[in-house]
Amino acid sequence: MMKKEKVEKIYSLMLLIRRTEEKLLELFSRGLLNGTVHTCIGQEACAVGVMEVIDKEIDIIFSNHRAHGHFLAYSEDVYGLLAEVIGKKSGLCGGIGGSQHLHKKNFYTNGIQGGMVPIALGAAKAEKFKGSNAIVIVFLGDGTMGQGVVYESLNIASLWSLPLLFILEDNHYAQTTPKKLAHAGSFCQRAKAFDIQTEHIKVDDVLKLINVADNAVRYVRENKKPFFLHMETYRFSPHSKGDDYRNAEEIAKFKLEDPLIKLEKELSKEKVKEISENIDNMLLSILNSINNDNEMSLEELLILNN
Amino acid sequence: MMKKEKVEKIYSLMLLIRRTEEKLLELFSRGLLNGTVHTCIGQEACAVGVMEVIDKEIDIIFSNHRAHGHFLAYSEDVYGLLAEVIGKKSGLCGGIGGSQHLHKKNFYTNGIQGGMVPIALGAAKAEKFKGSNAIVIVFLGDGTMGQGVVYESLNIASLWSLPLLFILEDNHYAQTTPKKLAHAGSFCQRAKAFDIQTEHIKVDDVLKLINVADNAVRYVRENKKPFFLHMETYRFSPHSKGDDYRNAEEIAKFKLEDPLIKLEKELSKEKVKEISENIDNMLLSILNSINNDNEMSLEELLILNN
Amino acid sequence: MKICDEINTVLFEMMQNNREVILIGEDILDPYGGAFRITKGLSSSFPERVLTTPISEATIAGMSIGMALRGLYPIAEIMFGDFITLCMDQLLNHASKLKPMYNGNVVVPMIMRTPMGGGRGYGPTHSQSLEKHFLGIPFIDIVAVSLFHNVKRIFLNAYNRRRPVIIIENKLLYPMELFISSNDEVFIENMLTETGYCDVIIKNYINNTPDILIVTYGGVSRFLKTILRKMIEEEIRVVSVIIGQISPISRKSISLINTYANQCGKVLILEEGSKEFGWSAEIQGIIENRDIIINRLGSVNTIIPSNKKLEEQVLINEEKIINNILEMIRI
Amino acid sequence: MKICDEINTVLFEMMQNNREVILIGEDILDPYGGAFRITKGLSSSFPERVLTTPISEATIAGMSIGMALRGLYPIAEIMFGDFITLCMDQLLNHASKLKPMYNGNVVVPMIMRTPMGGGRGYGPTHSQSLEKHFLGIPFIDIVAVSLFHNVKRIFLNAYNRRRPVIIIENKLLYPMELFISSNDEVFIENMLTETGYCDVIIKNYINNTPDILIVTYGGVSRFLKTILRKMIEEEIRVVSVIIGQISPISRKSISLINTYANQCGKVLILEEGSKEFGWSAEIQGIIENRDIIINRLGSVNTIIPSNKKLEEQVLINEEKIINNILEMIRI
Ligand SMILES: Cc1ncc(C[n+]2csc(CCOP(=O)(O)OP(=O)(O)O)c2C)c(N)n1
Ligand SMILES: Cc1ncc(C[n+]2csc(CCOP(=O)(O)OP(=O)(O)O)c2C)c(N)n1
Ligand SMILES: [Mg+2]
Ligand SMILES: [Mg+2]
Repeated sequence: MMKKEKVEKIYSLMLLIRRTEEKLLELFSRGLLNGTVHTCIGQEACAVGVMEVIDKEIDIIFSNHRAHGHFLAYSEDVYGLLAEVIGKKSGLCGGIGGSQHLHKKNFYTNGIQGGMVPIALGAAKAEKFKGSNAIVIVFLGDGTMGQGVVYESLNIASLWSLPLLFILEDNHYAQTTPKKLAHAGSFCQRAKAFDIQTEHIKVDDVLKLINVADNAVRYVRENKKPFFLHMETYRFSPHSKGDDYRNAEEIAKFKLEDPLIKLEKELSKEKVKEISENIDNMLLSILNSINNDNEMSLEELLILNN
Repeated sequence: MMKKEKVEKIYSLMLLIRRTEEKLLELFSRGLLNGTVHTCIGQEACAVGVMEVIDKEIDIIFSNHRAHGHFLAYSEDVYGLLAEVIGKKSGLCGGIGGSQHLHKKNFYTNGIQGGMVPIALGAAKAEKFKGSNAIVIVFLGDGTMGQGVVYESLNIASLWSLPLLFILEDNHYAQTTPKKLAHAGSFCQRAKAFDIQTEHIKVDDVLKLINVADNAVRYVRENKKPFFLHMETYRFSPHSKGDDYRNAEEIAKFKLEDPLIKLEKELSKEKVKEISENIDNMLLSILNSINNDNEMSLEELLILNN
Repeated sequence: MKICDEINTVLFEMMQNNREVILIGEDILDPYGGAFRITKGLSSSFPERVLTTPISEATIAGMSIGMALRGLYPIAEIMFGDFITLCMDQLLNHASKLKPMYNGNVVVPMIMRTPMGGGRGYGPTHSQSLEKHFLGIPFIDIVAVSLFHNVKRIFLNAYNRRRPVIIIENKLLYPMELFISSNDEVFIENMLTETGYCDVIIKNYINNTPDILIVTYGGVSRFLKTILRKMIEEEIRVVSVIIGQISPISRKSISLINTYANQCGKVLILEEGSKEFGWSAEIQGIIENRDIIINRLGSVNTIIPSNKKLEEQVLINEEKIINNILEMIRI
Repeated sequence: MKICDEINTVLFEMMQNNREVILIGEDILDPYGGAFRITKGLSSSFPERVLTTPISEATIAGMSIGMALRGLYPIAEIMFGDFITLCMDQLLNHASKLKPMYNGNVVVPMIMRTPMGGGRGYGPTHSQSLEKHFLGIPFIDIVAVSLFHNVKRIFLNAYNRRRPVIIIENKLLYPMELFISSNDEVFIENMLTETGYCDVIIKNYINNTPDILIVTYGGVSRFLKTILRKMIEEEIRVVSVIIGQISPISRKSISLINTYANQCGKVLILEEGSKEFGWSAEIQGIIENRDIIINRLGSVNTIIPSNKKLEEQVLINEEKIINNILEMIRI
């Protein structure tokens, strides 16, 4: 792919994620959504950068509560995601899972911080056992580095040489808790102490990130060994909905480094407009269509009990 | 205290621990003990070295399943310990706890690997909050470094600057599992990654160990900060009773470095004989006396439910 | 006052009156004050005594035990009751065990409080009522906040018990107003148990014998006001006993339940979680008179879906309860 | 064959017949073969497929789930049932949830097996029967090995179920010989449930109606042979139903229990753990006929002490069961 096409593609995906989540927040504020959503507005580069370099046919992703971006970058299944969050039978999981509990193909999320890490480890063991060439990617937030199972898993991933890529998506906050109130020492050192190779990157340029992620993915695939990639990023949106007590200046400062805007500069105004309109139109038509979809019935739900 | 007196004292304590545990194993093989015992034969220096330098009036100890040595070095209460393991009402815990569940004054153990670590952390927080000068010591084995709560606790101990001394009593095995089948990387690095100071020592000379432990204890007390002390040691006895599959040569090799024998060389034959006879006599008379002690009744036990 | 404010207020009072009370949990500092804002204001008033932690539930439990052991009185918040699974080892193998296994020589006075329950569309891992899996652990009190309980007394009594207490707060109760004095439709009475907690009796009649006894606890109490009123229209006399200490069941609660059960001949036991191996099974077991008709109702024993309508159908609700009452009366 | 060898043998066969079966647990390699030697020989036969782990129970559970999700069939050993507390989050919020919350699009076929129970003097944290705290989790089978169950069939059926199964093994059963064919005092019959597990019926009489029904599961079965024989001397006809799948209770088990309950009029429900909020409460609840006299018996709801005599007094035992039977018969 030529550089320009690639930039267009990456930009489109990032914008798709942003617009989709903005739409979700809008639906939310209009009272049309149930439950909660955690958006990744500002962090799209992390999702897109990683998914760009994996092998989507075989690789396996474990994500968390803040998964919309990961999911869209993995599958581009906007319909399935929106229908799921809105609660329709046509959603990825029939509306049962909702925003935090997503699955399609090799993509899995759950709402318990850290809980998916040992599961990803088991998946990596399974792939290695089967002799497949797949690798497993697990996303975790800075806050989630508080959970003990993460360290149990770092240890075993290294001990057993498993093809597991840990991606620490460090947005400086866990809910309302800034990193410095939750963590001592260094994240990379924590992985290194288990003899795992690490890399740290500040996510302001998605193209740079793609390179770094690519190296990480290759390392894991070729060496059948874990790798720990620490991405420093920032979310512009609140943790879920109204729960934002961060300093406005801080947010503004980070917005100046928005990787989406940075990338936009590489494209023509017209192209940007075109992409943006396409996305908006697509979202509108998808939402219209979802509107007419059915919801699952209790009878259908209870079939699962068998 | 003069060097010679000190050596005598240290030696006596170490021998007391060894003889007591040998006695327990003997009772066991004669079918006179119920349950299980984990002896620390070969590791006595760790217990004695640490207890020698703490402030027994105020400091707080959390130990584990292999606690007889720690306990005797802490309290010298042979009667209470033996009566407990034998199951008498006169035991430390009335015979309820048995070998793995001991308590006296500021000394606590439990049989769940790693479970006491966050509890020790809470105790350290309490002491700091109260403004006391006490420090908390928590013993853990190499195998126990597999438990996630240990890392949760390392993080918080460092983050909150708590007076907690982690003592990793690394005897190279967890039950039958050698370290290399259970751990990647380095133990000290794991603590350092949380910004905790560490030190590693091979335990062959108890006097050297005392110095190192003394520095660690002072550091924690003076700085109100955690410290991680990695002691490499070896147990000559099986994990609990008959479950020993280690290489006989390996055991023999380590026995050559037995810190107890090493220390013995600093004492006269007569002195050693005297100390040894005193201990044996004491153990005999204690066991005789315990023989006549009562066991707790169900009624007494159930009073605890109120 | 709203129940969330009641809890907030009693926490404030406990901290003010007892210097050893410490709050610990995730995101509990001001200005946020916890995911359900229960600790709002407290870290401003007592900055040294409100400890926000990393996301480390097992260690929150463990640290609380350690602080309790060494003379403090920790009150831990687990952000969602669904995460109490991560505390199980600390609660069951440590908090409950230290006192008895050390022959009574230590105490572990502490509270762990946590919001349970669904109805907010949070989906499978943020909507459960998991208390049933902790019932029957000896040496731990499990207590539930209800619409009719004096919240303050629950907390103060827990404090006086000098042992680990788990307080279950149904999250749907938080925005509701406590309802503790009778009006002209619902008559409320408190019964003190031997452990110092209260059971609450509410009736929709004054004299006369009741037709049916409802036994429940916690969040299910939110339905009772309406149900009792509707049953007046149906001329069904309902007495409801809302248990405070749900495990272990106190002797007083047992005799209270039996007394009314004997009067009514019909007992409906309700719980927020699924009834399979739940609280209601044990309650059924303590009813002595074999001539009594007993029914149990809880939420459907399945996943709690995110979809709003489906979630409503899975959870226990007013309609299901009323249908159950009417069916039982018609037998 | 001893029960420990039965389990060992079926594990061997499963591994031999199914390349995707993986064992995982602590200290399970040869020559040790696990703390109770259940996996002895297996790592020698299948070195790549027996995974000894660090002391990381939560991750043992989580890894098993991940392997199951990706096409393997893990059989995890938790060394002592007391440590299953550390797996609760993985079992309840992950293993049980993935299939239903993903709308049935994945399966999590796996076994977690663990020894429960006391009687060996191991003290408070190594002697418990904690299964009661896991009963009623939807989407997980909980099954118990007994003296009378075809152990092999339990494991093979678990395998066929393509879902998470927890197998409870009372450690006192390990050295005992399986007892699965009738002799001239005890008559044994198997009843298949709709989920493919078996309940076992044992009787101390041939014709005639029974006087009392005993319902139990797992380790308590070790007392039954002797008790049934002793009851012959007392001329008491006892039928005992030993449930295989203890949660969720199958429809067939329910009707089996009810059938015999109706014949006897008296039912004694026994469990190894304490009965408070235990298995027996739910069993009591499923008995429909209100004229039936029901008793429940378990271990005393307190700490399990190390002292041998005290431990015996706390745990359920033959004498307590017999006294209970005699009392019930005399009513
Ligand atoms: C075990 C567990 N504890 C607490 C929570 C509540 N919770 C949801 S998101 C969150 C913060 C997560 O922070 P981080 O890992 O940094 O991810 P981010 O939200 O920043 O993407 C918390 C505490 C949870 N879901 N699971
Ligand atoms: C949570 C938990 N898992 C497993 C065990 C069983 N167990 C008891 S001791 C032991 C080995 C501990 O090894 P280590 O920490 O190195 O201490 P050591 O026995 O060598 O002193 C194990 C696995 C336990 N007691 N608790
Ligand atoms: Mg974060
Ligand atoms: Mg060791």
